[in-house]
Amino acid sequence: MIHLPVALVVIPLLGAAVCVLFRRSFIAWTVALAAAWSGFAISILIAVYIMKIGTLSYSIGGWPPPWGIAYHIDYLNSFVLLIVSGIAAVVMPYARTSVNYEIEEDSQAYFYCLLLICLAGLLGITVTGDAFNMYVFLELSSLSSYALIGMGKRRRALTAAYQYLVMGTIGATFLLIGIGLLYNLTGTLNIHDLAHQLAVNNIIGSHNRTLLTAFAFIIVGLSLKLALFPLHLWLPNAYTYAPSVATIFLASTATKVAVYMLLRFCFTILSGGFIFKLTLGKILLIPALAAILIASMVAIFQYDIKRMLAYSSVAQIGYMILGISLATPLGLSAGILHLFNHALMKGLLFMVMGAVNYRIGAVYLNDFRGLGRTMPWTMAAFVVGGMSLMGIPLTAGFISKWYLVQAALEKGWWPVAALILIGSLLAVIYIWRVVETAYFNPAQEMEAESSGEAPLSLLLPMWLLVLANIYFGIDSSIPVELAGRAATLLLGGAS
Amino acid sequence: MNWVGHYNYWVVIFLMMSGFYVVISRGNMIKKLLGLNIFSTSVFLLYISMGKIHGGTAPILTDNPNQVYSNPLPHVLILTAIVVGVATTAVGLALVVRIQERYGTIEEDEIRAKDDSL
Amino acid sequence: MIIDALDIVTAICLALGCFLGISGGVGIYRLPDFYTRMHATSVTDSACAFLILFGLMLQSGFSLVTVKLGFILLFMVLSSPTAAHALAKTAVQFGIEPLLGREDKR
Amino acid sequence: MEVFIDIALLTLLCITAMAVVHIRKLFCAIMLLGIFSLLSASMFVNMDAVDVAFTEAAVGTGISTILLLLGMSLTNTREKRPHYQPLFSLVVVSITGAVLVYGTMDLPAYGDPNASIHHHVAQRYIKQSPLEVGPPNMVTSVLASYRGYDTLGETAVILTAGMALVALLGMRRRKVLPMSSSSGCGDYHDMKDHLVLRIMAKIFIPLILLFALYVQFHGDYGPGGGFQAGVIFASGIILYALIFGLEAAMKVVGYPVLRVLAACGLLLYGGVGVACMALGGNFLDYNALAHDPLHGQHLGIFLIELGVGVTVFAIMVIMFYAFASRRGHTA
Repeated sequence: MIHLPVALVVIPLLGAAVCVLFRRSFIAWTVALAAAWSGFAISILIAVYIMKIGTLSYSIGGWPPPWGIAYHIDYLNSFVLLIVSGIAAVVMPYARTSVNYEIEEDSQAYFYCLLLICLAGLLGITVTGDAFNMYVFLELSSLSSYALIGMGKRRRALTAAYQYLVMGTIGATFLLIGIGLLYNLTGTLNIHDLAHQLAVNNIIGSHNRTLLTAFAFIIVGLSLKLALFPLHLWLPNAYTYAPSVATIFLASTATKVAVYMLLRFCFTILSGGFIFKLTLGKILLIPALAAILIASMVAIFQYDIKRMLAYSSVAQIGYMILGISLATPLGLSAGILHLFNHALMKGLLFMVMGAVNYRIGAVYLNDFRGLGRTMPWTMAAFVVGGMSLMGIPLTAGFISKWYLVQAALEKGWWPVAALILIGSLLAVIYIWRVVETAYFNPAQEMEAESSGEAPLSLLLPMWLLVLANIYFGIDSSIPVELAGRAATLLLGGAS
Repeated sequence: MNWVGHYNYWVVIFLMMSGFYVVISRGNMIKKLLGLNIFSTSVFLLYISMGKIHGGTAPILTDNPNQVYSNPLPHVLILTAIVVGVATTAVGLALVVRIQERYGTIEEDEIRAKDDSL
Repeated sequence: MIIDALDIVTAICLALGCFLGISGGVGIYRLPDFYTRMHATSVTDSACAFLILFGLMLQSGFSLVTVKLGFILLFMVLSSPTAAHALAKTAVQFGIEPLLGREDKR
Repeated sequence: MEVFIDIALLTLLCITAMAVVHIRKLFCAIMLLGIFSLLSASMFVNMDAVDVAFTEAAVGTGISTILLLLGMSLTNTREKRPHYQPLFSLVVVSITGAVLVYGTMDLPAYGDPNASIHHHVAQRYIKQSPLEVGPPNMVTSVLASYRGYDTLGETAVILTAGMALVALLGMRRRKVLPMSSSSGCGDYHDMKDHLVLRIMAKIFIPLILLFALYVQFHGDYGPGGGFQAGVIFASGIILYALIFGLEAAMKVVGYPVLRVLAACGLLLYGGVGVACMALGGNFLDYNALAHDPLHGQHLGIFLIELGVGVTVFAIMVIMFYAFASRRGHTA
């Protein structure tokens, strides 16, 4: 029981090494599946434990926290852990069929290896309580995702991966500068010790210029990683041209973990978001709103549906940052909740894209004609996912939008609430285009063998997410509870 | 405020920014990687500058008990960061080589033109 | 007395080494073509490294450092002419012609 | 004196950086980048970071330059357009730089012994590590023991890079291309004809490998360790490949062997961690490995450094093979 948090990271990491060792596609997939499921089981155990006890610490190497690297898990981490490992557990069964179709036999083992390393990196960022360790695992996950994206079939996958590599590395280097400045101020790297030292030495209160700069760099660096509006340029291409499995996994986890890092740095280190409440919240509000409006509008005009969903992701990230920038318990919990719900719905929608791509070979709007009849289950899943994205009641997306609007109204910012609703309206438009094409346009004259329902191995994980979307739309007590507790914890200061 | 005491940081910042400039102003993909390298190497210099103590020596135990050692922690962090840097360079370069094979060029505007013409 | 003599010899070695190094640099900048530049650097470079390392060895006395410097010296003496040779040979294979007696191209 | 060297090196660094910005011949720019790395390595020595200097010299000047040159030889040798959006970039860069300079205003002066960075965590590493962990080289103790988990991440990063390269570039054993033996265009296959080079390589390669082993096992007492040793060992193999041809090198150390070695290195590292857990300690708690904590630490550090060395060696050679065997390949 004590060693569980470490197993979370070490199992996928060593699993990746085993994939390299055997280099057989099937063995690699089995290893990946086992690692992902055991990871999910462990995160559930940790979440149950956290709900009971509150926090969980683990010092690696037996060195106590400020000297060695320690894990520190509280409500927020365990919530994000559930998201990441849960999505991984759903994606892995799906991966076999999709990867067989999209990746050459020779490289499949490497694909699973990189996927596992990416998973290990994301989980590693989430559990660790050490700022520099976060950087190392961030690079681990980013490096593997560059390669995953570059493995896409079309040649634009390569340029997308390269663009992501350059922007991602700039972001990570900015983060490194920020962490370095923080370390210089305090002499420590442990996140909770950083918060403590900043408070004890009265650095937070004294308007320290180095501290401000450090946070400016950390926030810009992380905004690059989480694709906040003006810095999102890498995201649409990367998600569009990556192999389906990579898109599903990255879209529903990678940006979430970056948002998590932002929360950690801004709220835990600056005990209770001290600076955040004063100025930064307002600074982040503008790009968040711009993301919601502009990215949603751009999404309407996309003909590649994967690209449309990628732009919608940029908009959804805007919602999360909006919730965070309100910096009230309600707003923050809405933002955190949206992490979870967005992972559910975007995972689902991109899975639909993977299935359509498997049958049709492309995901342009025209390819959807008549799919309502030939692929009824897949398109039904798309409808549910779309409804969740719009925020229609009885789906998961509704819950977080509801809280978000409430939080905005609570602060008296009714224009913001109105903008949230307009964003949802735009989502209705772009989802409707696809639904209309699929159900009301006559099917193309297509050869018989390419049409037909997606195989069961793709449908089952997809419908698991459909059920999750509906279940968490009706009974949202568990995520709301966790997100609420995480928000109070963040605003109440460290420990 | 001791202005002279910071010259080291400032020169390092200048180096960082020249690398950063190459990354964002050049269209050649290999040149961008060179810029990234300069950028990250300069950040390493910043870290190591922070760990330096005047009159200190390298943090390897000597016989003199009163010896002042420079801070070993930045060194460890940068060792890790150097490895990350070379790994990123290698992956970026692999992508560039593949781009050259598929597009026949590694200039970003030419690639954009080829993508748009399709 | 001996120490003084050692210091003087060291100083001479270092100064000479530095001079050779700088002259090599000037040579690579001022000389007209590939082969003359090679000539300027390769010869002075070996001698420069040798003199400087020898001077340092005199200063370090009889210790582990001297042995290490000796290894470096050995390495330099072997590798630097080899590199120069490889460069020159490749240049010839590549078809680079020396500028013979043409004063107009400087 | 230190300040004098400092200023001289910084000036040279600035000149080199500006030259890299301006030069459009990629070959020159890459060589200048190598010089930049070497200068910054000297700078690291001047700032007492000998381990970092060692690594920067081996990686920045050695491996990076080789990889960049190989990559360049597969693409273009000249940058086409000098400027892209110079004004916009200049504005962004100036703002970023200005913010950073603003941030340094409240930093303690360079080399100030009273800065808080030296007084919290670092003190324990300096005072206690020889007693708690053992190695006189504190960087090794911190790297392998206090922050051993970071180093695990670092090893995984290297493995990732290697696998990414294999996934992107493919790894096949090709027959010698007819063009490579005939054309004299500086192709490294040709170096077999250089008698002097061949003899010198035969003298040097064993020495390089020996030196790598020295660095690997001497890392506790001086600068060095698994990472540097791996890079040096790999450079020995790369030298062999450069002189005697890729085919010959692949016969000596083939790709399947390297792949297994790379995986085993990481598995060894993780295995040590798991063994520590099995023996009752925390993950990577080497104290549990033997009855005497110091012995345990010694054994643990030895093993994980070995794991790092093996993985780094294998991946560095794989990287070289991946680029070198891509020559003449068309999509």
